[in-house]
Amino acid sequence: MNVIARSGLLIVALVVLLVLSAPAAKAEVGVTDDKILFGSFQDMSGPGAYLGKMCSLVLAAWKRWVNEDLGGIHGRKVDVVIEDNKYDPVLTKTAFTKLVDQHKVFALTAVYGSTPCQAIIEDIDKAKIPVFATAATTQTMFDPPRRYLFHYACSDQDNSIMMVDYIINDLKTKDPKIGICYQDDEWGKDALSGVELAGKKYGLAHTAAPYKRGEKNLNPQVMKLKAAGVTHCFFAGYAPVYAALLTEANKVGWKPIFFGDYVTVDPKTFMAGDLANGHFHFFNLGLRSEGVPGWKKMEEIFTKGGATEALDWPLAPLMWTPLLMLTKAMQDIGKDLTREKLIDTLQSYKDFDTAGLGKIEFGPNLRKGSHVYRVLQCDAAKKEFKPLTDWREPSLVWGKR
Amino acid sequence: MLRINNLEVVYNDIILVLRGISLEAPEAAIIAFLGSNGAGKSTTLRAISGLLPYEDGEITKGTIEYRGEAVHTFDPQRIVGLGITQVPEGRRVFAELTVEENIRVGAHTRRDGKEEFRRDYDRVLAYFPALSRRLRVQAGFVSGGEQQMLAIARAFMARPSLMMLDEPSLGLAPLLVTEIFDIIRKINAEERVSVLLVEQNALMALAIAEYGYIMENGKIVLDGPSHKLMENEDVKEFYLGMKSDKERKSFAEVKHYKRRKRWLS
Amino acid sequence: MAVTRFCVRTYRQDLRILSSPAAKIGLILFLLVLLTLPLWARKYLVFVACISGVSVIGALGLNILTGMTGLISLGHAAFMGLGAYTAAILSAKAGWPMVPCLLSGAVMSAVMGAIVGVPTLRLKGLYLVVTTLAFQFIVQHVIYHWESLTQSDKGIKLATPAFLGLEFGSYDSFYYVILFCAVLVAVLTKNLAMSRTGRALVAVRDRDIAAEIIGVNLAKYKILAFVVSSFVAGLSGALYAYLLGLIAPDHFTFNQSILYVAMIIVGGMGTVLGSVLGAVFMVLLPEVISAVSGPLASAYPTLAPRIGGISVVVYGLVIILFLLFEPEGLFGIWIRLKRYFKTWPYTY
Amino acid sequence: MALQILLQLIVTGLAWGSVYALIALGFVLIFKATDIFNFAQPELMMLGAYLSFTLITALKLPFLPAFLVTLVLMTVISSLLEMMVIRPLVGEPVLAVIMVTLGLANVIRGMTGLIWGYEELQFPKPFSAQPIMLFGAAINQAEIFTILATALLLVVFFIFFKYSRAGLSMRATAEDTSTAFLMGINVKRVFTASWAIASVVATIAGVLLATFTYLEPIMGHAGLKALPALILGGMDSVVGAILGGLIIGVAENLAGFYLEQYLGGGINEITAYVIVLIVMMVRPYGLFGTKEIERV
Repeated sequence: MNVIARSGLLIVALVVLLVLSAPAAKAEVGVTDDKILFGSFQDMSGPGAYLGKMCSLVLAAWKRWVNEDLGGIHGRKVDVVIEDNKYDPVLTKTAFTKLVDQHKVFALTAVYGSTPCQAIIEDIDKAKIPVFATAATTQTMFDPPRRYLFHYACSDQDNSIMMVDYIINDLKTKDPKIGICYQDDEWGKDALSGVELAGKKYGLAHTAAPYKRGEKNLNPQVMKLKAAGVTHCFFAGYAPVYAALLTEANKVGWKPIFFGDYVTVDPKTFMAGDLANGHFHFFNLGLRSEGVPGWKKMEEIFTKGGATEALDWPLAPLMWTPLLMLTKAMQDIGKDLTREKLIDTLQSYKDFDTAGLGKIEFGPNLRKGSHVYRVLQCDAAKKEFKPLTDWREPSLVWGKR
Repeated sequence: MLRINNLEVVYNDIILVLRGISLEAPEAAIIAFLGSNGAGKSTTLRAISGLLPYEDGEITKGTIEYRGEAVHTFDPQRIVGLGITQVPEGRRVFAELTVEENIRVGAHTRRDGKEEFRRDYDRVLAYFPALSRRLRVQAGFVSGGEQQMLAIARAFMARPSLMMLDEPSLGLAPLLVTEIFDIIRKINAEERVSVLLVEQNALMALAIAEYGYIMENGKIVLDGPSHKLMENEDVKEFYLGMKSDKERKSFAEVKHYKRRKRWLS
Repeated sequence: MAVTRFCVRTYRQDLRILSSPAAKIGLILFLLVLLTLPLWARKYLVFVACISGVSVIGALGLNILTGMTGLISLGHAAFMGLGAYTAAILSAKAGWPMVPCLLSGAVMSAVMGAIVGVPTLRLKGLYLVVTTLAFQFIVQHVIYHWESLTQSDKGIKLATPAFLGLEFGSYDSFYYVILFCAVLVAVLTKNLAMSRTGRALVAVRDRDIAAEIIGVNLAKYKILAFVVSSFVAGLSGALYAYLLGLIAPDHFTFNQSILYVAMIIVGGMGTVLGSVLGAVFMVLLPEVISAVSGPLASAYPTLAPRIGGISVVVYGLVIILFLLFEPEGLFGIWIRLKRYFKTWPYTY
Repeated sequence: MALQILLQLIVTGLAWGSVYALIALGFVLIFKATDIFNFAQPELMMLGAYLSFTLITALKLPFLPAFLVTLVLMTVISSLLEMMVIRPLVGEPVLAVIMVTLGLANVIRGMTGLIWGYEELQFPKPFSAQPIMLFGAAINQAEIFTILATALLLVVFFIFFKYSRAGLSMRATAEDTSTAFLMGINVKRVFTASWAIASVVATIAGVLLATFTYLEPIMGHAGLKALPALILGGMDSVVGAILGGLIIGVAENLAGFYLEQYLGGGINEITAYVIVLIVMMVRPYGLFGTKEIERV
């Protein structure tokens, strides 16, 4: 037995040596005559593994689409190296170093997670490597703007300002009691700051009930909001927790109007059953149920690429739209593809045509990709979200708050 | 009843602890098993109880027969079931169980019903009246003598036909030792239980035993009826602490003894 | 089976750090490789070496507490966190240079170690384990919520480390700082293990009441173990902070604490070499797993969602199999290999 | 109103505390018999919940039969684990065994992710979702069942350990394995049995937890609260584990409501540990644990 263990260890040691010494020298970083190499880190076994799975599927579908349907980009095929970061900041740093230094990728794409992205924000600047785009929710991703770091996700600050706008202007509620239940991290604090900003504008107070990531028992939070008599409650966090919030609120007989942020636009919200019905959500993407051409095309490409599962995920365009833009940019640049050119091209697009998938736009000093949102209403019976309004901006426009 | 033939035991694949010993315990007899520290007495008992496989020990040669059946490959619980129990060295009562629970654990292998259990339970308390006053006390908090009594009582509850006691006098006051040895003799006489008594207190042991074995360095060096052993000069000198000319023994003489011991075996 | 050392004839021999000329030559060669590493290795390898170095220091620290003194701690990452945050705050807010930052990180952690050590004097076994666990979670909570000081999730960005006018901003250069500290800590730990204090600590581990009876001042040595261990942990944490350049609460979680325990167990409890081997092994293990799973995931993207699970399973299995077949850890293997070659061609 | 809030917080706290109590109970059962601290206990809980989920959704079994089949499956799985992984390590240092159970936890968690994916899954609700009012506090039926199951198990195990032959032999084995051998106790069987029983308790905890939350491969994190519960009660006390669980459950719910504004969000997450620290200063062997009787 010990012989097995010992020889096993020997093999492990050999593999380490082989892996670490394998040459990966390339003349130009990430771009060769026949290949453009992208990198991505995904959580494959940690708390964000569900997202990791979706992103890997989307990336696989994209790769197949570019290489086979489009026949590559100017004669080059794209390839994606994925590292597992387990949603852990240190492993992300390791993964980043590995992608940049060992795999020598051209750019990073389709990454997410506030804590992991935060850990490498400095390294991105140092390595001068484009990251297009992060779906992290933290504001530091786009404020202050960094040349190489693009952000495409909802801002919860926008969302929560829009909530107050909607309560006052559309629902025309007199004297609403505003509450917010949020995951106690940068993401949730972003939402909280929105409620504070809007509260200042409209002269409203609010009750805040943070919960820790991973917490499932929301009883204290619900009791706090209920005791304060909250009538309109914003939620920033994951959909299953939102469902738990709805269930707990129903249990103790507290029946406010809920507003979920864009992450709650997810089938998991229906875990709460009828309780989710009629509540509002904010969203920056086109919906599959609308049957827009953008989604039709996604359906076609994803089905061919074996990523049908990702189609049930309303947030899929959050990963897909930047990939479309990236493809277009690389096509427009031509044979002479460099990182700097890529960035200049990406930020030059005005009104990029997503065929109904939602707006995406950057500028020389603007790294925040989404600016307009719609208010959706949840229909629990059909398990659908329906747009109630047209695309709109929060009353306090970002950059001028 | 119990017969050990040429038993050899190795620990950890290298340490030879028993170098081929043979001994015999007849029905309803008290056998004394003497020897200094590390001679291999406890190992012999552990081998009989079937504990060796759990302690990295192994029987490499020889057999242990109980009523004509080879038992040295049996699991400990099967050996207890056959009627061989051991009172381990240092008593080893279950300190966190009450005295009563300790006694109940002793009857673990019994499957003969509540009444039988009750009868033995009363009987054992009759042997050890001291215990009946402390039934609800955690065994860890009773005195050393009481713990020894408890350990014997516990072993008795398995209804043994052979009871092996490993140094029951260890760490006890002389008066208590006498008391415990009396009870052992009583149990032997009244219940017709064979007793294999491992002792360093050779005088006491030989006083109640019919036959004795003396062990040194993993070998039986001398055996015989107790009265004969007690008269043996070497035994007197080295185990009973008596020397005819009342002189202190010197190291040189010990060496001398060892030389003769080789000749003896 | 206990690992037995080779025969020594004099105390002098026993006290020697290197037991044979062969060991000396081996060590010199090894040091040479270590010293020249950034010259020939790629940046990623240097980075992994840096992480290994920090882990080695951390593991050595835990080894003093758990391996030598037998006080099991699941709060080691918290001590590292204390060191890291002290260094980071002093560096970022007070603008202190590197060396004072590193030292005050270590001292801060040592002070907390003393404070934690006192109440744990009465605790044994798993009660102590869970109490250190409690410390871990409380420190995590405080780091997370003392926003004015720690900036919570945003993390603290450290100034570029510099010493005597030299900058250690890159992995290549900071590697030497880590190497220096790691060797220093290893030698000091080895020394400690062989000193009177070290023997007292081992006595406490093996049988603390007996140790007290023979005159070992239990309270003193237990607290000493906590202090020394957390000092080293704090140093390792501070180095970690400088290495990463930015630290956030998630760097010092319960999982990290477990990782360190795994390091000293896999390496072989209570030995300096074991801690070093264990730390390097546990850092490289995920590298090996991802070296296999990474290309697989890239080649078969539909398999990717499954690969994460597999890597977790493999990680767990390696630990289980290791302990099933080699409870003495890497150190045990090392000793056996050494003995094998020393006595070759005779087996005994 | 204030009183009603307090009552509501206590009632919900009891329900969550029951889950912690059941996980802690699993820890105690294995620890009592084998002196091994099984860090994979929360993962066994999760595995039980996932297995019964599969039986209900994939094989379309009704809740109760599915639950019973799960109990049988879990008994088999945990017995096998004990025999293959843990038994060879009996007698090795505590820390090595702890580490192995941590490795085991990794393996089970990884397997769960591999088989069922990382998505949160909704457990088919066997109980009506309509809450019940209890002295003015609302409580879910699933929560009531959790509290009742915990109370029932408490009584069952108390009787089992105090009066049954098997229970007594488990306690004896826990204390002194080699003497237990001499009593004719089948020690191996006791070890296996303790794992089997602990897995049954874990499954009950897992299924109940899943009925009022949802399934995910990290649901074992609830086990991190069971640890302080366990230590609070005393490692080797069944009653202690359960009371410890309930105390932690209630205390953290109260802290989450009353102390959050002073000490920050997530204070309920560490309440358990703060309580443990305080209790450990006063009673280093828990509220109900036995002080080790130590002789040199």
